[in-house]
Amino acid sequence: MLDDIPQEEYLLKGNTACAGCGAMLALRYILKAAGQNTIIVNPACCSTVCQGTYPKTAYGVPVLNIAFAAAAAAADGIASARRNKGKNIIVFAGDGGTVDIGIQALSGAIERNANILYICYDNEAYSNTGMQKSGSTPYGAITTTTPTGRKDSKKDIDLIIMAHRPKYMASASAAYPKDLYEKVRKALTIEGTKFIHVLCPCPSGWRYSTEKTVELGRLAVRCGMWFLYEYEDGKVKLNAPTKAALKRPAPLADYVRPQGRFKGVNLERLQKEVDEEMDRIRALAGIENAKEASE
Amino acid sequence: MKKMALKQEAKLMSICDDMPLTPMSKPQAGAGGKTGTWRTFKPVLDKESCKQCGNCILYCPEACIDRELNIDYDYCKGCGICANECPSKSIKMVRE
Amino acid sequence: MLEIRIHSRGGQGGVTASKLLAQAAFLEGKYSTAFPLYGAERRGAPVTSFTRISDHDIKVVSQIYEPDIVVVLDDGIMDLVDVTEGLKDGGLLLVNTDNGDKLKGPKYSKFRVARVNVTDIALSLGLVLSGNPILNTPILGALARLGVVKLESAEKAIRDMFEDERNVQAARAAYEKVIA
Amino acid sequence: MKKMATGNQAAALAVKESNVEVVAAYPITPQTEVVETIASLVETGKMNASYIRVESEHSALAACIGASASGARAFTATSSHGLLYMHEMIHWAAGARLPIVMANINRAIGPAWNIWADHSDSLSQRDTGWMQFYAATVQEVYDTILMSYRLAEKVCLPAMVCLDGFILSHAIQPLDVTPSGDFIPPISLPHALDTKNPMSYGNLTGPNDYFKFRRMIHDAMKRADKECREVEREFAERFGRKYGPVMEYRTDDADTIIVGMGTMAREAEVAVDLLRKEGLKVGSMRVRQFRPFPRLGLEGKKVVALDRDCSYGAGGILAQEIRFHHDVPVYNIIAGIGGQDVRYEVIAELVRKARPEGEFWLGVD
Repeated sequence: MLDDIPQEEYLLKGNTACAGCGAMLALRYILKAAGQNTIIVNPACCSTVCQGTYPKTAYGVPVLNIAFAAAAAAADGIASARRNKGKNIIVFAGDGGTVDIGIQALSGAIERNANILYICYDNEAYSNTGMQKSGSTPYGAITTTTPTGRKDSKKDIDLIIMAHRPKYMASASAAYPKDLYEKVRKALTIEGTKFIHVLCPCPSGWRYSTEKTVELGRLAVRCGMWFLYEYEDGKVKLNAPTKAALKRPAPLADYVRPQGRFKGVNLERLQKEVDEEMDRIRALAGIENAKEASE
Repeated sequence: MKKMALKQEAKLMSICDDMPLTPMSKPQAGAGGKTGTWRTFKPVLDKESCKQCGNCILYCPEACIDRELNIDYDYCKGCGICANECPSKSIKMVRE
Repeated sequence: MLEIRIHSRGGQGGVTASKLLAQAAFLEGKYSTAFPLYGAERRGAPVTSFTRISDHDIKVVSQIYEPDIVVVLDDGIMDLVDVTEGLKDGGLLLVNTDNGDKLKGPKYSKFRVARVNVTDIALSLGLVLSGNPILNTPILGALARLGVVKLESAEKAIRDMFEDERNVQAARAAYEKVIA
Repeated sequence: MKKMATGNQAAALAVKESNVEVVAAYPITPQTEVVETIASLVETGKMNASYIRVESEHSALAACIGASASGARAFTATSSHGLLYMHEMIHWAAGARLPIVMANINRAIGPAWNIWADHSDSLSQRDTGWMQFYAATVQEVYDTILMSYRLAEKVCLPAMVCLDGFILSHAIQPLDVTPSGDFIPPISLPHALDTKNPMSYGNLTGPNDYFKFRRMIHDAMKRADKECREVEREFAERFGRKYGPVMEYRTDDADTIIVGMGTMAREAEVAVDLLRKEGLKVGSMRVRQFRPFPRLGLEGKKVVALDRDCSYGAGGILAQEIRFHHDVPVYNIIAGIGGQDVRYEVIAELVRKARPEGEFWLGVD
């Protein structure tokens, strides 16, 4: 089953990420898809630390580390230089650097159709600084700055990105590495701005046992907390796991229960949010609302 | 104390000469040290019952399992994803 | 050093007039500089701009308080601002107006007064930009007639900046029509 | 070729002449004409560069950092609040040792809104590891940008070329648009991003190594002081225009020296002439190179320092630098802030009345 994915590893063993890190699992396949002819732009995030300390790095491709809010613009600067034509310029940024502090630079870069692939690895909090709430933290989740659980709802960065009409956009998950690999491969054949939003479960931040990273990533998709889809030519195309989940979602409790961050969450309200989100993605994909269809 | 400071300074001058202009780090395995030492439990594969599905190779965030299903214990952090994703339960997490 | 101060309203081209004048002097081999006194004003508000012309390098960058020449592109400004403030005795006052009476009286007697209606010249040639008649190119013709620069360098300066030949015609017309 | 040009146009033309590969900039008064001119040069095919219309100054410098880190020659221009908004990236560019050149059109900082000349913006960036030059003529803007690329790429430090808002940015003066020929060699960074030799730039670095990298910036800045003389010497040989870290005027037998920066310091030369006529032995020094700060040779002189800025609670920044580097008393005149018009007659009068030491705010004291 691994034959179509190259054996080369550009994420080297012995990086300093936490055990069971979803972001490193995602990065492993992103780098496999991108290959050697790649420059990574890395704003402040977990991935800053995961590289290891000077004079060593665990990343096997060139990395430009840059200030928190600056990744998209710095990547555009690289992509705009004549000498870098034909190279894959990839931003690897966390949700804080994308949804919050980096959103302005990202918005500008997409508007200019900068020839970059922007990947947001989303672990739904500022995990690098010890789990503070970000714009991507879901309702009910406990973080160090929402110690009794988040009271309001997360920001839908995908809709914001979509409003910019990028050349290509996709939602992916560390728990679906082959799907992620294919999406990165596809994105890198397209000229202009590409955006891939990858859910990366975080055992330290979400407070679950490390072996469950992939399992929870899958459950997020199955219960409708996360969708897998692509946006191209103005159209949303749902991928098979999400299509199935929209028909028959798994119980939300299966996803929520193993995670310490959801301790004491109002499951009903969270379910309501998930239902609303499912209706919204159905509408975007042009699928009839399940409830209306059955009535 | 002063002597030590002077020594440090001398060291600084000599080291600066072989340093790059700005922190430039070379890729190498083990950039974060032997991360295998982080483990409490280690994965042990039973090759008899293994169905060779490749899930453990696919899902290992550390790329610590090769195509011949050898586990690199120098760098395996013992997260247990491989055991959790093994459909035939051929990987057991064993206390170090 | 010859110091010229130009009063205009935003949009009338006073700033460009001061630059054209500096350009014409530069073409005659002189040292020159021009700069505007910018406020945060928009179109219609009074604007002041300056030109310095010298046979030597000009180090002074501060505003002109005692000009040798004052140019007024809009005679309405004379009701709001004392345009002759600091103008040297015997200095030249050139006003874009038809109304000779406006320049009579003891206030102006110690100056060399001249007038020309460059608004009419611009309108008759159809030199209008965004609804405003263009005054900067014809006024340069008037200044040439009054000996500040040569007509040929004024024409060259205009051609360096504008493609429309009517600008040169306007300068020539003002050169003919100035009343000193 | 000689023509009339504004300070802003001179900056843009120098960028074209320096074969810059990437320009990223955001408009701000009074810098706008720089980026408008460059945009026009690029779009009419007169300049072969990528022009990135960024959404903020932070991104402007970030884009320049990306381009420069990959080995390309980069330029940006800004002013006032734009420069302050870049602040984080200003440090980053220097720490990454990237030879980016920036034109800063000196302008005051709010509140209140004020669009006129003031040195507070760039002087608030003095400790970032950027070389700083202050020009006083349109020609000097052009020449300093050419020299800055040459110098910046030699010592791997970024350079800021500062010019007074409106007074210089919007004034037209004669400009000799000298073709630079091979004065600026093709850029070749020893530390450019390279997919064939992958490296991680600026990753986590422990205190011991971090310390050394900082020291190396300091050493490079000191080396820049020497290299700059060499660049100026070659520039003078090729193009006939001589510059130094300090432009001295009638200082030989002077007992009193007026020290300043930018256009006000050049106007002070006219004040020197005026005072000389009165028999006073006055000279002036215009500091062109503020970082690295040069030695001025002021020992034994009476010093009148003109500051178009103030470090609140400490006084004029130029005056402080002079006091730090020289064992001389300084009479500090704070003038020109927020675009205050400072005439040479006024400067002369202030020098006549100057005490050996102290501070005086023009228009206030």
